[in-house]
Amino acid sequence: MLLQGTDLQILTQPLLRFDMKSSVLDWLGIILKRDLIIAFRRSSTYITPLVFFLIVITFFPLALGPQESLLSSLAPGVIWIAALLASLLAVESIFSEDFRDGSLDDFFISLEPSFILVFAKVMIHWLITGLPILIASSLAAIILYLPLESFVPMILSLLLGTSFMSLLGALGAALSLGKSAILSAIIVLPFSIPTLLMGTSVVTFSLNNQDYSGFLMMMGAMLAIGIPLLCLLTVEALLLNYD
Amino acid sequence: MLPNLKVENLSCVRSEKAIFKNLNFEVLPGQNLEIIGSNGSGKTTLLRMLLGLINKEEGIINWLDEDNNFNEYRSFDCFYQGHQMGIKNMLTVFENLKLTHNAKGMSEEDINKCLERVGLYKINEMASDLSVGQKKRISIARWLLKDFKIYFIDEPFTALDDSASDLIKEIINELNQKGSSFVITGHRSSNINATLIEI
Amino acid sequence: MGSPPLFYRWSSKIMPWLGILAIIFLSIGLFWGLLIAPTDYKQGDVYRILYVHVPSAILGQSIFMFMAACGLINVVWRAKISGMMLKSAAPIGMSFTLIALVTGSVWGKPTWGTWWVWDARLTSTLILFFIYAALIGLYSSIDDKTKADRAVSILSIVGLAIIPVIKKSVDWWQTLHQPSTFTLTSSPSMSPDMYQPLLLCVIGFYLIFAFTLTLNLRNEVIDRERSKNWVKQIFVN
Amino acid sequence: MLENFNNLLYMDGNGLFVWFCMAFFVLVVSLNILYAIKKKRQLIKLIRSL
Repeated sequence: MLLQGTDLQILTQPLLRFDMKSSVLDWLGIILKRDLIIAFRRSSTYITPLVFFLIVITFFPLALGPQESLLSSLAPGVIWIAALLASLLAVESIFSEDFRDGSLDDFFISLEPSFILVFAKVMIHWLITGLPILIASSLAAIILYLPLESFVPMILSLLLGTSFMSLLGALGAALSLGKSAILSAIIVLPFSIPTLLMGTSVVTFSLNNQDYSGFLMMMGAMLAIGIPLLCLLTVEALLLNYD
Repeated sequence: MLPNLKVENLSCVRSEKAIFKNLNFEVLPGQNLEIIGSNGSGKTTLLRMLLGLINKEEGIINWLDEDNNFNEYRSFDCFYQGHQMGIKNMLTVFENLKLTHNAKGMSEEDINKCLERVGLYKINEMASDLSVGQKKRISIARWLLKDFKIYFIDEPFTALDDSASDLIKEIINELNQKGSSFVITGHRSSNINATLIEI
Repeated sequence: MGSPPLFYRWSSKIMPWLGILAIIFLSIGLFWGLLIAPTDYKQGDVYRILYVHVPSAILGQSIFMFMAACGLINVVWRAKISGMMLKSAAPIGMSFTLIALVTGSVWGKPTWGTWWVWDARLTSTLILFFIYAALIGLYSSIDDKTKADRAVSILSIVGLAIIPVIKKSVDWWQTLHQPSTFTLTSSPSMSPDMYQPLLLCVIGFYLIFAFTLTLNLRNEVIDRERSKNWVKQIFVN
Repeated sequence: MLENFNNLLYMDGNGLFVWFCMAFFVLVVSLNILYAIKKKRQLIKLIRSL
């Protein structure tokens, strides 16, 4: 058979076990609970991306002058660039702590499909960085005089955008585990350009009240394709660090 | 009695240096296996290769599956504990055991029983301010959470005081009675009844 | 072709032919394009930059597709040779993308008076350049060669999946911001005697790529197999 | 056909740009090839000294 000689993680695990038994979802729940408890005990994990986001937002009025017309025309781009960079900031912490204290090995040793467990780590990263940024973005929109009726499209586009960034960031973190954090940024940024373009056009379209649903659907499609593809590749990238 | 794991002429070459050459061994239920070697002699690589974390170039690794024939893919869960014991410093002792997938569906006092067995009962502080010995005891308590056919433990006896190593030997014998076997690595034999393999 | 010594002997046979063919095609194509082809009625002679810009842009993308294909083979079947191909094709792809960028911006100066033009094709070539930089950056940051190959292959697969999305979103982005669509190389009514030299140039570019790739690949093979005795036999006696 | 030589160079005012692109292309390609040849020489020296 064509894939005879391969030993890809997804292919080597006996597929007959791939019936979504409760054990995988329970494990997913346990990982989410454990990491959320750890995250809330060390509150800096979800504060730093938030503060970084707000600082970058306040830089623009300081640098470009506080005129309302200028700021409200720049607002979509500024909010999106700040959200993108802030969610990239915390990418380093997705796998490094688990890899250091050895609990990452269980993902690959168990018979459960490990890319679902990697997806759990991505969800944790989104909950810790993506969600606070989403909440802070309404504050940022107020600061940058973004008209009120384009708040909802901004929140929707950021919801899809930050989750795609967490996925992409997880792959970047897996590839540059143990190396400098800037490497994972350099790897991930070129691939996040479509998300940035579509996210900003959602908000600009809603500014001059055109129909922006096309871009949202496109971002949703990218997320739908991204989750299986990127999680599988992240598993292979993580397995690289064990040699 | 069929072995759970059968390895035939497994060898591993890293940067032109043969780390180990055609190893052959079997792990029978209830029997232990000890892999002795100096530092950097590939003990951890061997364990990870058995468990599929590392891609094996040559050699055959066969696992016994439900209907008693040998299959390349492992069909039962195993326990692996590397050098870092997988202890989360920001969790308390109890949480370190409760929030693991092995402890699924276990009640409070089951977990406390495991902790008591390892001498950590009623210690409920954060794992970060425990001594290394106590952290080792938490990782030993994890062995008792669920019964596995094979436990792969990487150097359990290093940096351990006598009381803890006796405890480990006790637990190993206890679990051997129940039919599970241990594959342990170390620098020198720790005289538990196990077949020895030199690397 | 899989085993390195076989590849090395086979490639040393075809290298000279590849080089000669590349030079022939390139010189004919460029000579024809630059000197013989008629001057364009709108842009005058400056359109001749097209004979360097368009082939290098085409090459930049097709080399990336080639690298992604090698990456896929390397990830799925762990073929060493495809990892080496990936590594040796990366710098060539990056330099062709660089040529496309420089010639594109130089072309913009006389025709639109600005050095850089945010045209859809030029922008996606710029993004492609950054992706090449990411691949080469990742490769150089990992010491073990086979692991670096595998990491770069994984990234090239992501690149393969994202490139069409980038091209589509950049096109939308351009129509969104500059409705007056003046695409740089809209290959105006290319009369046949303008088009034929372009075809020759593209073939010449592919041959130059094949030549340089084999050159790099042979270095890579020797580098990875330097302790094997077939390498010693060739070079030491 | 460009009749005389200076017209070839001049190309109604834009000759510089066209020839610069040509030169840049030749430069980059030859840099690649020269780098590969230099690397090969280094490797051979290394193998011989091994």
